[in-house]
Amino acid sequence: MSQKWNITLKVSRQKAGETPHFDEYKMEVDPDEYVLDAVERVWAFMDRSLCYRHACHHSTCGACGMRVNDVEKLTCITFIRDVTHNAGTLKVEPLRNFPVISDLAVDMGSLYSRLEEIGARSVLPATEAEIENPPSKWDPADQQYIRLADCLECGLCISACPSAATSSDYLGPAVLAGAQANGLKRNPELLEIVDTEDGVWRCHSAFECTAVCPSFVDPARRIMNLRSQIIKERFGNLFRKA
Amino acid sequence: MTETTTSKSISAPKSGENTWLWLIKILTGPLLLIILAIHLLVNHFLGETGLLTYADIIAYYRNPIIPAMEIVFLATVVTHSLSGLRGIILDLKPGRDVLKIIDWILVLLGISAVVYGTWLALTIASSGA
Amino acid sequence: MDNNNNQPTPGKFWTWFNPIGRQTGGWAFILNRITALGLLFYLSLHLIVLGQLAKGPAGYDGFVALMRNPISIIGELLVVAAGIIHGLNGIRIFLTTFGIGVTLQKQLFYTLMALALIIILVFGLRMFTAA
Amino acid sequence: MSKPQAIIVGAGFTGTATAHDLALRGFDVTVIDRGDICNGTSGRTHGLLHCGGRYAVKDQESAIECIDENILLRKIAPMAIEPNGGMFIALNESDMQYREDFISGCQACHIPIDEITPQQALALEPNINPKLLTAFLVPDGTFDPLRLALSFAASAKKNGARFRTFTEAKSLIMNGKGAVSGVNVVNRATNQKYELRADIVVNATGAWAGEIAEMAGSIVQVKPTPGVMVAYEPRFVQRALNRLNKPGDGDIVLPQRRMVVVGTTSFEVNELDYVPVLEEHVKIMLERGAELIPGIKHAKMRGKYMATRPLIGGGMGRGSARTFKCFDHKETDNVEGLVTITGGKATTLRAMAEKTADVVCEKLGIHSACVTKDVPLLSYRQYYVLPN
Repeated sequence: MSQKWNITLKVSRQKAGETPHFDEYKMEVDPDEYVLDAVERVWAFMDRSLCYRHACHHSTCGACGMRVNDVEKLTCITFIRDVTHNAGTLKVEPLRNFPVISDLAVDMGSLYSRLEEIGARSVLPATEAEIENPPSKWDPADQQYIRLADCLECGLCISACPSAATSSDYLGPAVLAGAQANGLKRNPELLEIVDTEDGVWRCHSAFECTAVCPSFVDPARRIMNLRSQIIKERFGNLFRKA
Repeated sequence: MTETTTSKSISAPKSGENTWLWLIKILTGPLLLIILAIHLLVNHFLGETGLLTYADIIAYYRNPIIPAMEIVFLATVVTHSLSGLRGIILDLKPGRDVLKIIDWILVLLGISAVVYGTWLALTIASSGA
Repeated sequence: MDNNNNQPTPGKFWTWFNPIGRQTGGWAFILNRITALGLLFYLSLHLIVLGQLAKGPAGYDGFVALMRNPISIIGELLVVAAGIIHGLNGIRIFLTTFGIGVTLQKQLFYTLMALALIIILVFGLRMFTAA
Repeated sequence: MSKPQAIIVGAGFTGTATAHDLALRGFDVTVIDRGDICNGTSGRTHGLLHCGGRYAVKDQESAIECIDENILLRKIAPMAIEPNGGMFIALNESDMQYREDFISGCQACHIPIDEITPQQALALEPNINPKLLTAFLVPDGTFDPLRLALSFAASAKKNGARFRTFTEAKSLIMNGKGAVSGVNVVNRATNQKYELRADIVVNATGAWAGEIAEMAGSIVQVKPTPGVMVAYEPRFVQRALNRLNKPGDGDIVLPQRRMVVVGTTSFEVNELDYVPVLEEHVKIMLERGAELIPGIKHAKMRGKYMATRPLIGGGMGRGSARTFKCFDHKETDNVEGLVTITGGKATTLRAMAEKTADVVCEKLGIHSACVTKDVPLLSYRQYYVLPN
């Protein structure tokens, strides 16, 4: 157990129809706790009116994305130690680019419905999972392994993306990454969805999505790869027609 | 207060900033970088002080490659910058009709800039002849 | 007042330029967009000014003489710097787009910007000494 | 007569699954929760889709529930499940002594198991403790807790159920004749207070079931028993890894996305709304986890958390049965209109819902059979896509 810290938690508050404002909560924390623990304690002991989303508390569900000191974080795995200091403040705001339900809780319906529309897979064969250090040789039995995809659908990338801030039509990093994982070869119908001004070409290489992604998806790399796939497809079609 | 956002179906392409338009933008980039380097070096490092006076420029334009290069430079820079501008405008989510008008304006702007520049380059080149 | 409840809107275009909370690639994006808009503005001015050339030596040399004060030179240097930054940053975008150096985009950005700084210094020296 | 109306308090596993079941049986269902879906115990579940092997010796009733539901869930909710099986490994003599009981227990519960040699086990899972003495392959699985619940919620929504999240039950409305006829709620997102009325109120608040029952003057004997879990990177194993022995602390390691989760411990608390993650329990997870997978000792910790199991009935901690119970408060405390479902495990959520819906239907004199066994669930994303 480490030395306790006294911090000020600045929480963005907003009930329906209100303008957001900050409420401050002074609290004692263990620096090795997570930001979500601090938020949860505000609700449990200090202010029962606080609304926020959370479920798994270990980075598999993607519910607890928030902006912590202006940077998108999955709060359940963000150590307080890494984002503030003793006697410091911790500013917690809802993700950007999603309608706020209340306080820190946002409605991610737009992300989920787009992921659904492009048919992003929530589970996929382990052999396709792009594991960083894959076993040198997949066991034949591995071919049948199904695993949950890396993308937690947490929306951090969409909150961080500068292009997504002004255009609600932009599909956004998570959706494009899902399309890339599906592959254009296997899903040719995706070509007309991603090869548009609201698709891959709306990305301006800010790489903010990859910088904030808590789960190894690396959306920027996937968007770049999707571009290559599209260019290949388009040139291929050109020659096929000719 | 848990109305779900109405599922907004993925919008159909407006007018396609698609592969081709985008390839034009990205491929003119490196081309520009090369011509811009020449342009800057010539303007600032040629001779003692670079090209500063009217006479310098006229003399420089006497070589027919130069006006040709400047015209290519202009056409490339106009293409790159206007397609870039269109990209920025698209970030602002213009409506389909507005975008159509913007497209026409951009095309007209681009053509007139290139025509004007070509006329200018040829005028300068011929005034030295 | 954020009356559209935190949703994307064209009115938030200023957030493009907000560096708070952004990381390397985001700064690159900001630089790229500012220099793009700056260069576009300069390009239009440049074309108009060069029109003076068609009017013969008097008009143009008069204008050039007008531009030989330090403030104008700083302005000109800013344009050159914008061009260099935008151009070198473009290399990063070009390469990563075609799948080269995607995982090294941060290092790529810092290297290119260091290069840009050197080139800008050389140009700056030249422009002030030529004056 | 219009549809019978039901309010379900709690949008965790039992709440969403009961909503799905009741909606299929023609109920007009409203689910309320003071937070979003799965904000309590359900969301933080370990995520083991039990095959029952863990309970096959001591608690065969639970074990049989598990294997039956395991097979069903794989079929109806494939989008939330990693169906990669599991492995029980023995590491010492005490484990080996448990072997016989395990085999006969699994046979009694019809759990298909397959004993393999340590070499075979290591070929399948190279990162497990190489000193293992024997191993069994079992049909375990792993699920994503939130997505499993959302799948039930989405399917319920499609059949007309409404979800009022961030809506807290403040009190139960009594009709003056000792019967519950609705819930006074407050929408925490708008601070709006209003009444919801229904023919039946289902208390699906798990570890918090006592608090809701108390609003009607009823008592539910539920013993909230938190346990600590710790996630480590990377994904050391592809299968759920169990210690071949009596259920104990830190004897399960689950793969989840790019990590493994070691769980769990067992302690008792009074304050339910915030339970601290005890450092000494985190240490136990590290030690016990490293026994199963030595690599964990130097692995990067990704998250530490806890969830509060709702244990029912007698017994202490590990001794209590892991089965579930549906209380008709008419029978227990003569309070009409209120049913409480609690206990159980995530794996048995559908069965818990079936049982609850059966009780509700019987109470309201509705003859309608459960069909959830055969209805594939919608994609969890449909929960957000479908209108409320």
